[in-house]
Amino acid sequence: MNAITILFLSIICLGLFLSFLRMLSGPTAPDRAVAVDTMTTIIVATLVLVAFILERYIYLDVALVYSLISFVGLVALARFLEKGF
Amino acid sequence: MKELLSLRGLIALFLLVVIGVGIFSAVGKIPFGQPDSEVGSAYLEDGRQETGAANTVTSVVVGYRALDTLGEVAVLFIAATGLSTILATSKKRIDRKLEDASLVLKTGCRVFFPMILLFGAYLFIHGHLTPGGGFQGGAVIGSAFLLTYLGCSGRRVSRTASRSLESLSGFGFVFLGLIGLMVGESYFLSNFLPKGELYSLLSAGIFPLIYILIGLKVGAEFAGVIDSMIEESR
Amino acid sequence: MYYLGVVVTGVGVLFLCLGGIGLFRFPDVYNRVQAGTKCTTLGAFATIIGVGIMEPTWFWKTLIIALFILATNPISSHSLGRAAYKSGTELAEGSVVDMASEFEEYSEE
Amino acid sequence: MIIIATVTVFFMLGAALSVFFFKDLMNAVVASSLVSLTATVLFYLLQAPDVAMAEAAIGVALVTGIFVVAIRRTERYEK
Amino acid sequence: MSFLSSYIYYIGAFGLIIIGLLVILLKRNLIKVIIGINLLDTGVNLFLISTGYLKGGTAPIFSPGYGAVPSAMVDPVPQGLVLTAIVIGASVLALALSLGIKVYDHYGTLDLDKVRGQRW
Repeated sequence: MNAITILFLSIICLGLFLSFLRMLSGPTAPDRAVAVDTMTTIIVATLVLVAFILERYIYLDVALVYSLISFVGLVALARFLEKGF
Repeated sequence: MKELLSLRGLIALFLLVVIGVGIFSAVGKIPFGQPDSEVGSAYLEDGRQETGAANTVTSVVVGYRALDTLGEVAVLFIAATGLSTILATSKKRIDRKLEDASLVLKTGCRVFFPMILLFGAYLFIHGHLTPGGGFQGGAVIGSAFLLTYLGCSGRRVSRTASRSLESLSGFGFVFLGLIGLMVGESYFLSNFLPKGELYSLLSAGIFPLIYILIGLKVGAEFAGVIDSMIEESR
Repeated sequence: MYYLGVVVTGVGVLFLCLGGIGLFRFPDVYNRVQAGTKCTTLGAFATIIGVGIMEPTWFWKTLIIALFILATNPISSHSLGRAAYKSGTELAEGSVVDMASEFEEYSEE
Repeated sequence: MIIIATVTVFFMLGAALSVFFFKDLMNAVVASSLVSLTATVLFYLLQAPDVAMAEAAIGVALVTGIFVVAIRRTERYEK
Repeated sequence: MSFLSSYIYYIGAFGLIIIGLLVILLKRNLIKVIIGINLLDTGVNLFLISTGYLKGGTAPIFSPGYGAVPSAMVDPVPQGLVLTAIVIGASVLALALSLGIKVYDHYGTLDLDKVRGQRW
């Protein structure tokens, strides 16, 4: 937890904040879904970075689950919007 | 915003303030960051020698409180059975034109379905060494079946297969407990297999077996729930 | 080795922030899909690999996470863009061409 | 660590409040998915990787899918 | 800053519980009420986990390369409790949604004012 990691986390928080504003103010439903997709990807990177700061190797499993599973919910939303299933 | 200003809204806000003050004065004085639980520290101190599992959460869930877990698995079973019973009486059927999935989604579904299944199996086999376990692995397997329903339209989960897998796993759980009652230290779900070495895969006695059974059961439950909700309500 | 990892991670974090800015600034859904998924995919890839370079014993697991991100992110972004087009979201004011309407699959209405 | 916890709690409460104001139920489902996402990060920062994994697998994928199926069966807009 | 670092998780948990109760009490749409139940569930889980946190502690998992002593680990009992509560919550949510689908079939609406005797 030195100065460089604090800088990295601050930059990531800025990106998260802008996508959160898009989630609140997006005019249509696909806008908000894209914003949540972006936040998911940013959060996976954040989880890996936090695991590096805390120095535990086993915490990487959570990021592994997240990167493999998180697209299923968004695909469900997309298939509903195109009147799919 | 309109709901807040009616009479009902004002009564609800008043109730909410009462509930909030009650909750806060009841539990808000618990100090943050200093847990004062002798049970937890006792589990942490003695858990490795008594159970042989490296993950203490696993030894709490399937070791010290295994009877509790059996009750929760029973709640899961009742919820899934009730859902399929409620939805099976549906008569109204809406026929509508369905869009086909795109090529990218179809290919992705075919590629990722076995990988997600394999990863769920990894989670519940290694539940006593790394974070993860039966409940998480079962949920991962359930979302793999959700992906199948989204991408490859036309494929279904066989109803009898999911039911029989679920029943067999629940039966296996109780059967392991009964064996422990007969062979081991004569209480239900006692750990009768050898403990093994601490960080190796074959350790912790019956914990990996119970977690494999729980994983199969939860996965079959969620697959059945998704099948009922999508197919019966179409 | 440590400083190489710091540099790679810094590049990745910068791309993540740029993805957020693009998502906030662009005018319609289709542009936002570009900013929100291409940019952050590169950013997350570089960040995770950078952590793996900083801590060499973690490298293989971080490589697997990065490959999963690289493989699953296009599926969700493609589905969302297709769903936005099929559900009739309009293009932005200054758009010049709508090539998807020339294909049979998208222009049936 | 406290920076990212504060920002995440802010996101979580903002998304939960926006559930109250959305008229389109799809937007409410997207916001509740975001609540699950941020709750995962909070569980992770509270040193509970088991619980974070369960919340990630269930809250983001399964619950969103089940809500979407129920909305498709009933109606999409409130009122 | 010290107040924030001590109580930020409690603020999040209580805020989520209050917002969930607000949605349950005030909204008329059945599916939105169920979303409120989901929010309340998450808030309660977050509160239970944060009572077991030890400042500066690590996860209650022993691993070969990491020398952690048991006195520097967080409490494992709330984690085991919440782990099953999340899965139970998801399946009960699916049961509630199936009841909502049957209500829609029978009355033709999701508005709880129009369903007799369901709303105050």
